Amino acid sequence: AGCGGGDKPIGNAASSTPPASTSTGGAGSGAYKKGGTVTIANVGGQTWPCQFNPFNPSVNQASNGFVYEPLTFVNVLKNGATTPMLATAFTWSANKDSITFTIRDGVKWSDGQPFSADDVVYTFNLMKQQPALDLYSLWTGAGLTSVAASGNKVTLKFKAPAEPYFFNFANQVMIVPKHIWSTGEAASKPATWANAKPIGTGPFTIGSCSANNIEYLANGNYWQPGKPYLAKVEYPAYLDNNPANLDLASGKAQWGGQYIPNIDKFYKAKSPENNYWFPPTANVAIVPNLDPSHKASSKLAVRQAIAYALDREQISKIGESGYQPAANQTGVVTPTFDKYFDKDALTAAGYDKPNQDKAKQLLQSAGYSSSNPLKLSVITVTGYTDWDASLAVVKQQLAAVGIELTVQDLQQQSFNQKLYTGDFDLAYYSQPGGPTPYYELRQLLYSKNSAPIGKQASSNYERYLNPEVDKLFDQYASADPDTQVKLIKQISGYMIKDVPLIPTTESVDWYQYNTKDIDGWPTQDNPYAQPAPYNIPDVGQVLANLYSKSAQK
Amino acid sequence: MSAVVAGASAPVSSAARRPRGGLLRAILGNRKAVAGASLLLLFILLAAFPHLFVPWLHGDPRAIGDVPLEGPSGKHWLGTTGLGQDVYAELIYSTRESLLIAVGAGAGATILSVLIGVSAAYLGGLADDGLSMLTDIFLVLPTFPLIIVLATYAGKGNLTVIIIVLILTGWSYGARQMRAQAMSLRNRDFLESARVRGERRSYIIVVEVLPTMLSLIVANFLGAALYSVLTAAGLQFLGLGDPNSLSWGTMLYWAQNQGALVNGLPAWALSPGLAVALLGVSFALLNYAFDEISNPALRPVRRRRAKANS
Amino acid sequence: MTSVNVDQLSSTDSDSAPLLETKKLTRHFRVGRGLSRKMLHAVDDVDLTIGRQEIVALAGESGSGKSTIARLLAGVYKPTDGEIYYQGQALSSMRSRRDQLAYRSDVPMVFQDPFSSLNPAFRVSHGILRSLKLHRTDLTRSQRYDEAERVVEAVGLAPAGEIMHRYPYELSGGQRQRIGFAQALAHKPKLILADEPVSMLDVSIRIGLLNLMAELRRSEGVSFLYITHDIASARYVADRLVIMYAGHIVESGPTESVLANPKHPYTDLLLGAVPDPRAPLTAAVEGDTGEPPKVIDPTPGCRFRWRCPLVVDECHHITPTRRRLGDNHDAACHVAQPDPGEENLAAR
Amino acid sequence: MRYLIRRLGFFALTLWAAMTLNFFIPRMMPGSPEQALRDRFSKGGSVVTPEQLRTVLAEFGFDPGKNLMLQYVEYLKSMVTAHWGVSIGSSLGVPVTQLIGDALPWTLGLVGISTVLAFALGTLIGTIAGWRRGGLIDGIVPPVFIVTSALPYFWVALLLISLFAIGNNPVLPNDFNYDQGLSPGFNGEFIGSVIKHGILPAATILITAVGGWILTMRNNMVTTLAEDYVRMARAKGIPNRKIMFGYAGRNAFLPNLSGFAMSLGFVISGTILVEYVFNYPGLGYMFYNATVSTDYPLLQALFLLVTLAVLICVLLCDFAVFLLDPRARTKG
Amino acid sequence: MPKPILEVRDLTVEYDTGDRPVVAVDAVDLDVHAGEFVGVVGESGCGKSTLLFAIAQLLSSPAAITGGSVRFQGQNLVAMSETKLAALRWRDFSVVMQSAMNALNPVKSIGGQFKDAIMAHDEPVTDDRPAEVLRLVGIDPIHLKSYPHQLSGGMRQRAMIAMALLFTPDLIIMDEPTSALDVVAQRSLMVQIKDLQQKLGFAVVFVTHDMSLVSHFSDRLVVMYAGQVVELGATRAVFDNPAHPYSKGLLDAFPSIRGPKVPLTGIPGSPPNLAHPPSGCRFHPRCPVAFEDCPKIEPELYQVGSVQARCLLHAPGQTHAADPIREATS
Ligand SMILES: Nc1ncnc2c1ncn2[C@@H]1O[C@H](COP(=O)(O)OP(=O)(O)OP(=O)(O)O)[C@@H](O)[C@H]1O
Ligand SMILES: Nc1ncnc2c1ncn2[C@@H]1O[C@H](COP(=O)(O)OP(=O)(O)OP(=O)(O)O)[C@@H](O)[C@H]1O
Ligand SMILES: [Mg+2]
Ligand SMILES: [Mg+2]
Ligand code: NI
Repeated sequence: AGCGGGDKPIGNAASSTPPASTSTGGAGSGAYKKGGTVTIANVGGQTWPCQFNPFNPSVNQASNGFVYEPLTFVNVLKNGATTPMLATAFTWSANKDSITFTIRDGVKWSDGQPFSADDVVYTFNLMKQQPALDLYSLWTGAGLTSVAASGNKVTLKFKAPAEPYFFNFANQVMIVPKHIWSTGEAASKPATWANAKPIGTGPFTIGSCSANNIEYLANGNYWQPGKPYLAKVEYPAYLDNNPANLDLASGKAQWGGQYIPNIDKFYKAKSPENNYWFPPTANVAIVPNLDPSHKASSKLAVRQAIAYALDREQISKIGESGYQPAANQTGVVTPTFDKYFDKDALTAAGYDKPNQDKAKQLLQSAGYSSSNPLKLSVITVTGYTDWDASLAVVKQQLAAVGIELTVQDLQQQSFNQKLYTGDFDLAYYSQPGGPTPYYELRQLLYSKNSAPIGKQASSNYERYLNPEVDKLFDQYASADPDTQVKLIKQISGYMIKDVPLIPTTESVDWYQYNTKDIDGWPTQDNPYAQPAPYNIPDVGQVLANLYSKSAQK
Repeated sequence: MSAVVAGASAPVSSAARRPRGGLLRAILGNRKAVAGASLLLLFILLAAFPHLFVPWLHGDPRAIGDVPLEGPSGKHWLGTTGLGQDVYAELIYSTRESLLIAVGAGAGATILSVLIGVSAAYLGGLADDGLSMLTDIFLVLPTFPLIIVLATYAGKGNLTVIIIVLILTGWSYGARQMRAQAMSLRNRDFLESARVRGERRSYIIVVEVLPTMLSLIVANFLGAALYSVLTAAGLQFLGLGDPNSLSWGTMLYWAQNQGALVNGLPAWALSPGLAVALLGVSFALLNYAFDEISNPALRPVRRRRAKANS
Repeated sequence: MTSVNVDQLSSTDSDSAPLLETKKLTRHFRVGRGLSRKMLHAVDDVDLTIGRQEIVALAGESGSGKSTIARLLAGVYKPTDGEIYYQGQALSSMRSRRDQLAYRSDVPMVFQDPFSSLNPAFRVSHGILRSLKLHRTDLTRSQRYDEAERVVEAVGLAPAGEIMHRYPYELSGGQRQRIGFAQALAHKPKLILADEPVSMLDVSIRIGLLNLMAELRRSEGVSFLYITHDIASARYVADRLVIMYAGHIVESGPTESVLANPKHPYTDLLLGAVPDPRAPLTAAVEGDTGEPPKVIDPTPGCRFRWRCPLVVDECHHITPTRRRLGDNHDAACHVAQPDPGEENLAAR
Repeated sequence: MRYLIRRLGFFALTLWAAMTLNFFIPRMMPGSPEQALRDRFSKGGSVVTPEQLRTVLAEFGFDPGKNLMLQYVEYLKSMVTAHWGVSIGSSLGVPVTQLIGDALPWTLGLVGISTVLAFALGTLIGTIAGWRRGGLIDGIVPPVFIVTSALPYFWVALLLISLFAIGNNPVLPNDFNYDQGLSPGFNGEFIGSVIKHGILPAATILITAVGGWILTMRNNMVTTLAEDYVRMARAKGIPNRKIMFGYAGRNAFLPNLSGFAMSLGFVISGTILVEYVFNYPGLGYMFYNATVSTDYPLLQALFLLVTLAVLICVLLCDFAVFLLDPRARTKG
Repeated sequence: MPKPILEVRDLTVEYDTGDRPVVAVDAVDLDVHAGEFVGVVGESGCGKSTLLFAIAQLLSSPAAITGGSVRFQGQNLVAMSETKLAALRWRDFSVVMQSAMNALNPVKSIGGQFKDAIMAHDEPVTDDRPAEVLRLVGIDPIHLKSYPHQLSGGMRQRAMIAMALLFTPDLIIMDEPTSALDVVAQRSLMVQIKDLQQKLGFAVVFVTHDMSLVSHFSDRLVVMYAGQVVELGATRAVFDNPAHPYSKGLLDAFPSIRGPKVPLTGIPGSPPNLAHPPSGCRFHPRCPVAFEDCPKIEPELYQVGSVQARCLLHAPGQTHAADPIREATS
């Protein structure tokens, strides 16, 4: 564990010190001299539009965390440990339907104006007035009823216990300055406003922006003393992986969020200062269609057979070159969420290692044989080549037990269409997770997230409908941390029993970093934030802590 | 497509001088034609009997091996892919699809060109105006994006779909040429002569007109086939084909995505492209050879003794 | 139709009717593109008669409409106006495919340009065999072939079997021209429309073909419309000579009579220009550049008036019509003098 | 003159028809802007309802519920008045004009210049090869370029990258249009950088495109050289150079010119791949991106642009032929 | 007699056809004197155009001069460099081509084509020289601005001739300049050429296959058959008393519009294939008076009275027959 950030579960009073800066520990705030530049190589697949509206998810990757900051930072890699940002502390009401933030004093917007609780209230109310801005459906889905300030306290009131939404409203909502957003185009059309010169509280401001490159400059007014250490951040617009990978390998760019094939040879071997770390955060799974209209995939025995037939280690090793670790049938991502992982249940069910005989046996029981082979097709997205590779392995493994798998590569749009409306046998798919397994599992398994075949489901695409599981999710919102762990384990049990999903590998944050000149990176030993440059708002944490070695001389 | 459909500029009368009985001899007498035809023949053999060229694989070029991303070696002549598959085997097995695309799309586009071009010229009047405009519209429509749109629309990957898409986007150039040539034929006396002889209109179009245009049709087919090979490879390279299919474009797509080049595996990254290029070369060679056969003026000349004229 | 039709007047009885007759045959072409309404008068008001077993030579300046007449007769062009009668029956009334085939069988055409009138994609036998197939349905396949060989030999191409197997590009212009001729001969026609059938032949071969025409007329009773620039050759074979100028027939009569006693000044000019090694050079045409007139939207008046040495006032306003000026010999000229015995006929 | 009016009429009619297709074709693609948006939103972890998606899109000027015919009419109006709207794809909210404005100069600079260069160079070499028929150049150049004209664009690009841009000491950059650290301006460093970054992609286009022009020009030249007027020019004692360019070359060039215009569409298509491989931020890549993200406004504008470019080029070449060839002038 | 301005000796031209070369001009000798009008006749394909182009050094591959010399004003053109030739061309000898439609550059105005010729030579000609020569051939100088396709066939031919007169050369080579024209136009043009020649005094080599055309205009006549000169002499002499059976045949195959109508016979057979010419006398397969030596011995040009003829009948010491015609009918 690092310093400062704390390993406390969500909900406890947060410490008031800002997150630590180095992996070596020891060095406190202001320990580093300023200067230096980091170049990010992360494929956005488009040129920069030079718009920095934090409410526009198509462009906010370049501003959130860099320029805008949330109230509290929630660290996914540390079981949701919180770090106070614009709020120094928060307190839940007893039944967790109301939360009060204490707003930090002495923070200034990058244009010099003081930051206050008014800005926070304005931000949340703006989202209420303009539903287009309410990206996390706080006012509609989460049941937010009011946001009010009194002094430096801001209270959010909800209709029902709302702890699961803390990650969204505290960590993902970026606070914008009222004095800018309440006038002109920003006020009249906040959703479409370009916001070319964003004013924020974050560690950096926009220096210059072109279609090719964004150059960030250190924010002189930043509230964390001494930070940021770096003077500049360069963020070129990479359209495709290959050039980005080349630039990372050559050291031209120091911070990557890339899938690099053969990374040890291509990247790591190029320089001892080239490092990578791929922390897993969610599952990649085969999503079977559970609707009875899909005869084979809705059969439990078939799903079980697949789950037994898969050699996940091999999928990980060959399909993902070992970068994505093998997943397990509980749906809990390890080692990130080890706390919630029920290894015994897994072993008891025999899912801890592949079992082809069992698979064959199950298939037979379901009425399939070599004369009546099981034919299935799986849809996947074109361009996700590692998935294609994994599926090639899956295909070979399933063939060994007598299942003929056809892989259908679909263009993203077609894939979504089929996935959302349930027009598939099997789909290969992954969703972003959250600070605990609850977030991912709830999206995947909660029946409210489903929809009848033909209608768009919001995230429960396999159409898993189990009132008992729903009940477990409902209990989670107001449960205490220990109960929460128990609840997750119970849900894992249903994963094993019903096999509503068949996790294969764990999706990871792609992250490469070069320590030749820049240091202060998050590492496995000091996972103070999700480390990939596309993780927002985590990117802000990292940026505030990076420093240039050469500038220290 | 590199803009060139050879024969585009060959004088119309060139069609008139095509030897028929001696076609084979003419091809054998032309160095370009011989080179092009032998290359094509090789590809046809590869496409028809790939297993003969990789006997040790027992017909499964896709078998996942255990030494991924390896350079060329005695065991894997061109190295292995990210899944440890043998690049050489994939290369050989991919011939079939590329050849099918070339021939299928080439033939389809040519048929469409002939149909539309000749009808426009022969029907004249409003029908001509309409068909010519249709041709022009397809000519100015941005081809590649259109292909992307069509390919995504039609449920990509499917070979037939790619072929249809290539036909749809590839016919217009040829139709323009066909129309021009058919126009110039329209009032040629041998057609009048056939009419005076008492032939029916349909007979004249099918029996008298089409064979006359054969040389242009062949040139057009070869040009369209070349275009199809290149465009299909491009599509697949962009990931708009079926990544699980065995074709050169798909191989390139994988090579690119698994960083073959940056990982120092140029054999993997370049050999499928080379195969595309060679197939293209065979079509281009045949195309230019046909030009020469039908228009003897274009044949290369042997160097003459000193004082000829220059 | 006034007095001017010289040959035996038309009768509706098909036996006594001339083989082929045209009345006021007219053909205009639109020139210029788009909305242009300009008309080129290629053939205007032509009355032409071809009798049985008759060789009619049609001569005249390049562009005067000779080929157009032949194409009208062959049905390649539709007349703008006027009518063609074949054995007394109007061509426009022949609608059924059978009638048309019958007419096409009787009246084939030899095209002027041998380079474009043979299909380059087929062996030269193609056209001959097709003709036989269409018009000599009684023949078997091998008979057709023998027949084709016969006609190819008849036009002086030997060895016929080998020549027939060639492609047009393997033949010289003269050889192609003869193939065209053979094609017309193939199915025993009644009238051959021969559009400059010997223009590309060397003098020596030309004579052979002319002799063949005479022979065919004699033995098989074939009539010819023989279009030519070579007046000497017309004299050699033709019974009657018709001279055209700018879309009009300006003179017509028995060949010898026209040559010996040309009535129209254009005929005079034309004859004077014919080179003849046996005759001394006549200096008749000094100053005439030989430029053909453009017949686009013509105004009334003689079309030769700008070049005519004898032009009178009348020529500028009134289009002359054909008048009988001698024995079966007539001309369209205001100033031409009739033969002594014909004055009464010429008077109007 | 009538000829010109006819051409203009054709121009307008074809443009309209092409624009109509350009409107309907993207809308026939699978998926919809809403779905694409939802997909992008959910990647950021947001959970939004379909109504919300629609509101967002409506905010950006796209109403998915609107009647298609109405949309079409509006589309035509907006295309003509150059109100191209804002992107609703991956650059959500960015004015299309800005997106295109950023990319267009680079595409024009790279693709435009190298295409025209390929054409000019090909024509020149073809002229010389045709003139010296049977000579050394003619013996080598056409066969070589038959091969290069059959090479796939992207393959040449990959080859060039592997030869010049990767390895231990790369000679030339493999991506972008200029060095990231530089800010655009008229200074030596920037321009030098632009040129350096342009060499490989331009070379790719040149290598693959020049061959076709060489070969057609050579063949036209050979046919033209057999014309009597060329012999006549020699008989007149006109110097060879002048005959080569002024007589034979000029006349052989005319059919090539219209071929060039006609093939422009193909050229533009091919460059998508070049831009893709070289990470060159031009229109080609944007096109690709707009297509896969169902970005109607951007797609429409790009379609319009390319259609217009090709049409105008066809028109210009027609006019050029019109000016250069007196025969065409009187035909009309 | 003064020295001829053009002396062609032993000129041989071959077409390279891949297998056997076609000898289109076979050891031709020819002299042309200043101010002389020499007609070259022969059936189509016998090598007339090739001969002309060989004289003017205008052959292009696959044709090439493989032997002999062309001396013009004493200089051998065959050995001359292209630059030196270029200077000589048009100034001292010019060429009028078979078809003016093709010989005029379709995309240049007539005036422009005049200007090109003027610019290529440093001849001191005035600016209105083109107008002057155009007027000379009866064309309004207004047509300097016209393009070839705007002129009629006759006018184009005239324009070509005008162009050839630009520098008043000593020799004009004409290749069937009238074959595309109407008889009337042809006649008028010929008269004009003859006129100009007499006025300006240049020599003309005039090619045609129309015997009758040269009969009135040429001073001397060359009859060619299968690449060879078969008869050579003063025009009148040849016409009055042809010495070669081929010339005789040509004249006999000629219907006339005057005089009595006589039955005519052509020359049977067809022109030889130059890639495989007949052995011995090339005319023997078609010759009505051929005898056993003809297929074996290649005749030379023998002097027969005032003319020369390539026929074994006239070989010195030949006793075979005295009267060819009688021989044919016996
Ligand atoms: N299809 C056509 N369209 C337009 N004009 C035509 C057409 N056919 C012929 N003409 C014109 O009609 C006139 C007569 O042409 P025609 O071919 O009948 O002349 P001709 O006497 O046969 O000439 P020639 O002796 O050169 O063959 C010419 O001015 C020609 O340009
Ligand atoms: N490119 C060529 N290749 C082979 N043979 C050729 C070629 N060009 C011409 N010939 C042959 O050379 C011979 C002479 O041709 P040339 O053009 O000189 O004849 P010509 O007497 O001018 O005929 P015409 O009167 O038809 O113009 C012909 O037999 C012809 O077949
Ligand atoms: Mg005619
Ligand atoms: Mg000639
Ligand atoms: Ni003899």
